[in-house]
Amino acid sequence: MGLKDAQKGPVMPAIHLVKLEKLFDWGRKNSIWPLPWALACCGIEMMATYASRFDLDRFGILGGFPSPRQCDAIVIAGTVTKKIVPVIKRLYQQMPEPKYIIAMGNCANSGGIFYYDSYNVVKGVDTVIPVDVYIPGCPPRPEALVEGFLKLQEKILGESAAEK
Amino acid sequence: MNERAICVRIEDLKLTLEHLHSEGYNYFSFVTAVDYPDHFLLVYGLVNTGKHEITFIETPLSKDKPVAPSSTGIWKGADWHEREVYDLFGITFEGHPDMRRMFLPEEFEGHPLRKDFQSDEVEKKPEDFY
Amino acid sequence: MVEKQEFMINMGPQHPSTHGVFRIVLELDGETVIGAKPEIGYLHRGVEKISENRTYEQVLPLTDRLDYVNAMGNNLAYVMAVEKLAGIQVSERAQAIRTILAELNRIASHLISIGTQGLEVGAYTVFLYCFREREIILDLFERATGGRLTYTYFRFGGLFQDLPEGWVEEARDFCKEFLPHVDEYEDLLIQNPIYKLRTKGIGILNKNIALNYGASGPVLRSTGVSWDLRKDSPYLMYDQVEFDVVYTKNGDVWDRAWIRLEEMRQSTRIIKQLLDNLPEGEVQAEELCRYVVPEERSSYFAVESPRGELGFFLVSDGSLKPYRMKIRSPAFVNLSLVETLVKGEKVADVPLIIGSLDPVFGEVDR
Amino acid sequence: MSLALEVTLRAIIAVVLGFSFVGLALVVLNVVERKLGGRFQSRYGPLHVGWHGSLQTIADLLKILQKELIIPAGADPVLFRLAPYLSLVPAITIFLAVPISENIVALESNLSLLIVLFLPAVSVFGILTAGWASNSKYSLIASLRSAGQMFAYEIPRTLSALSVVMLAGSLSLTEIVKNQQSIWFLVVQPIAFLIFFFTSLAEANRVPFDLTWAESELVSGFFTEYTGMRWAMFFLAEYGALIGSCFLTVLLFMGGWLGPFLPPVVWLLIKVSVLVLLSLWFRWTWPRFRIDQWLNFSWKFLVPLSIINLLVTGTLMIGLRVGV
Repeated sequence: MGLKDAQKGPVMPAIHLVKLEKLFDWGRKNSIWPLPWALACCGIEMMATYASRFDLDRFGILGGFPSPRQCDAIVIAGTVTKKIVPVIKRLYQQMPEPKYIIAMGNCANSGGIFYYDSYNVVKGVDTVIPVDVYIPGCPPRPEALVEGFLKLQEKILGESAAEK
Repeated sequence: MNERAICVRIEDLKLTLEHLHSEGYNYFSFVTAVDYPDHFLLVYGLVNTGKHEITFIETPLSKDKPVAPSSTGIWKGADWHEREVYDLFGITFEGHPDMRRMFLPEEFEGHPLRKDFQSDEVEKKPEDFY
Repeated sequence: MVEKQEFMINMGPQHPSTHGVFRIVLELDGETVIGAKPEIGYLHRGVEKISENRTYEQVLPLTDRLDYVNAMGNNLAYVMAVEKLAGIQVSERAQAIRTILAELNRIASHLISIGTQGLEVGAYTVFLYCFREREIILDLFERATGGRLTYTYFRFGGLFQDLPEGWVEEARDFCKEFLPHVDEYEDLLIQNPIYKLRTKGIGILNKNIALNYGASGPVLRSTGVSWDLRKDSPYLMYDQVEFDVVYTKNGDVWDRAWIRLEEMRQSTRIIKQLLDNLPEGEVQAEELCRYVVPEERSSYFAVESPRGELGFFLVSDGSLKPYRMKIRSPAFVNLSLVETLVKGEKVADVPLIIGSLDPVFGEVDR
Repeated sequence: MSLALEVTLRAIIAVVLGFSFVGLALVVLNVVERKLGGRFQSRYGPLHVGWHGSLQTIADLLKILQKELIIPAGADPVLFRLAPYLSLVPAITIFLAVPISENIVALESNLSLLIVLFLPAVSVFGILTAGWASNSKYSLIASLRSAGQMFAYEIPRTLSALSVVMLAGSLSLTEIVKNQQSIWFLVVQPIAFLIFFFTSLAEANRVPFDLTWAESELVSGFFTEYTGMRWAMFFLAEYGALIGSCFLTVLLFMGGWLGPFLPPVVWLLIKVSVLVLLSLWFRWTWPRFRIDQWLNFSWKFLVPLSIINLLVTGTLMIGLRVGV
């Protein structure tokens, strides 16, 4: 609230505030720590993306913090079933703001290959929690996950912390 | 590996299993069920590792009273398999120490692998998909 | 007077080392586990039900997503089960290529298993080294099949297409370069004194219990039982190549890790032999047909996946679709041992024991 | 200027300097650790934030500053807030007594070794408090582990430091360093050095003794429930403890600031960096101990060994004196 209102005030301080805000946005953009949580097949590709060849650490994306309290994002990598929905909701609530969700793979986007005829698969994780970036593919290649993270960085730069 | 299949009545199931176990069928491979229009068919897969032999035991089960004797007393491995069959088919195993659902939450209604399983949340695949 | 009280702790479904979505409620006395209650089903997608509404060929992509670490092996088990059910012949070249790919995938799967074992004791580097070599295998797969993780490469009666040009040489290079890396993992992790201290004598499984539970794969072989379907019920080209069944006597976590390590060497040996005598000819025995309509019967076929006996029990009613498909999953059976194994161990050993059973939850929950 | 005022001023300056030093060291060390770790693991590590990822930690800190501070339901709010300070303050305060060169030290005392040895032990109370206040079972187990292992490393650590004190005949760090003019105590006391360095790793909760935040079983150990800056303070405290321990090891065993040509402070920093890098190397190579194995190892091996070392040192000293 404070930052947003201040922007409407006199011109000079607003510029400084915007600059400071840009700096903070830059910080958030370059330090996304996702929760390392492999649900299904996409989880293996996610692990491969952290590993040597693709190395998400290059972008400051660090997957070494297993507690949701220290994380900024969840990569929902895999099929979401009805039994896991309460857990996802709870993890989302445990994460401190600002937080982001990446839906990785067709299952997390829509149910994918298990859309028809399955009695236990949720048709997209966005029916449960808000999703920021969708990555299609079954499973997506590591390059696609990197692209997803870059898209998330763009999104973070485009919004301000006060609005989030 | 040699294969053979034996069909037994439900009354003789327990005796047959015990007999096979004493014959050297030390390895429990699986137990599952098939939902036919008029009956269930329980299928056991048992392996004799010494003789390299696998035996399938098929037992028809009436739909009115889907109850079978548990084989957890003979092979410990039957525990989870029987819970799975109970979860997906609704066949109860008598003498099982912990007859709960295996995969689905307890509040789930119905047994999904039965052919007559209906649920509003299941979206049927369109026929022109083939 | 101090009152003693047991202490329940809940591990999972979101926990760094449960290998996916697995929950185990531990009852603790201090740091010693006195009781455990595993709970699975967080990834239950109902594959067996879905497959009843798909044609035989359409089920194939679903099997990839069961054991996603070993998708090739799952394809293989399913394809061979259908071939057995419908009596389809497979050309010799296709069989050899299938064997090579299945063994390559066994290596890839064991690499993940050993890497995560390192992760569980805090050795992050081994994990990354294992993934580094796995990428080379995935490149080989990608050249041949077009997919990195899910392949759907096998078809009833053969393969989707022949291997691309130069693939055999690349695979040979891989075999040559890979063996020194196996020694590297052995030095860095398996023979590390701290790792030995952590894993020797932990999670001891005895032979009779293992058989009684129906455990298979490295879990069974670690107890001194030499049971490997590749030797004991040969399929594909396994009766024409030389390899040893690796087994040990102690049945602890270290033994299981060592068996996986040694099996990677054996798999490389198999691949080398097959690459040297790859039969010529077509990869599809007959004209590839889109629909398979087996007779009204049932059949069971099992292969030795990296986790153990992976079987498909298929019932046909003479229509386009399987009437019933049961997946005999090795990870499901091996995981049922966890309750027995963790009792009496320390809480720090629980992730190690779960990891040594090498569960993949796509396959456990199906 | 009265003595009290001078001491207070010195202390304030030292704490501020110490804090900035640890903060700066954290920024550098974290990037170095990640870059180096990347190289060990045949990958790049941070690359795109700043020049070759050099601004990575600054971005991380800016982000952590913005994170929401959550106090979980069921946690003890007062203790939960207090714990990070309890952990951080002692880890920084030790720099009060650490001499940087012969004349530069904030708090000259002839007992400075005692301060530096035992102040970090207070950090354990921070960990204990955090584990208790979080109302999480993982945190509780971690803090109990921390309490259990504290004595396991403090006793051999102190005993091995004592053998140096016997040789130097003083508890003042400045005096100890001066005594190493002719030969480093590392050469005279190799066993004591090894024990001291490894138990220092345990005190800083570094691999292979990172039992209090063993992520494979305890999620994140005692800071599982902490978010944002509170969590960062634990992080800072751990880096502070690591750097502090390395400083102390250098002063006790590696001749402190002594060295030819270069200014003393540079020598000290070089030696400390070597030890810090060594600990990073361990981190990327070794697996972790189990708590009971580590306790057994400590009580059954390290403690007797350090006692024997002490006895042998004493006997030899007496023998030499009598002989001379």
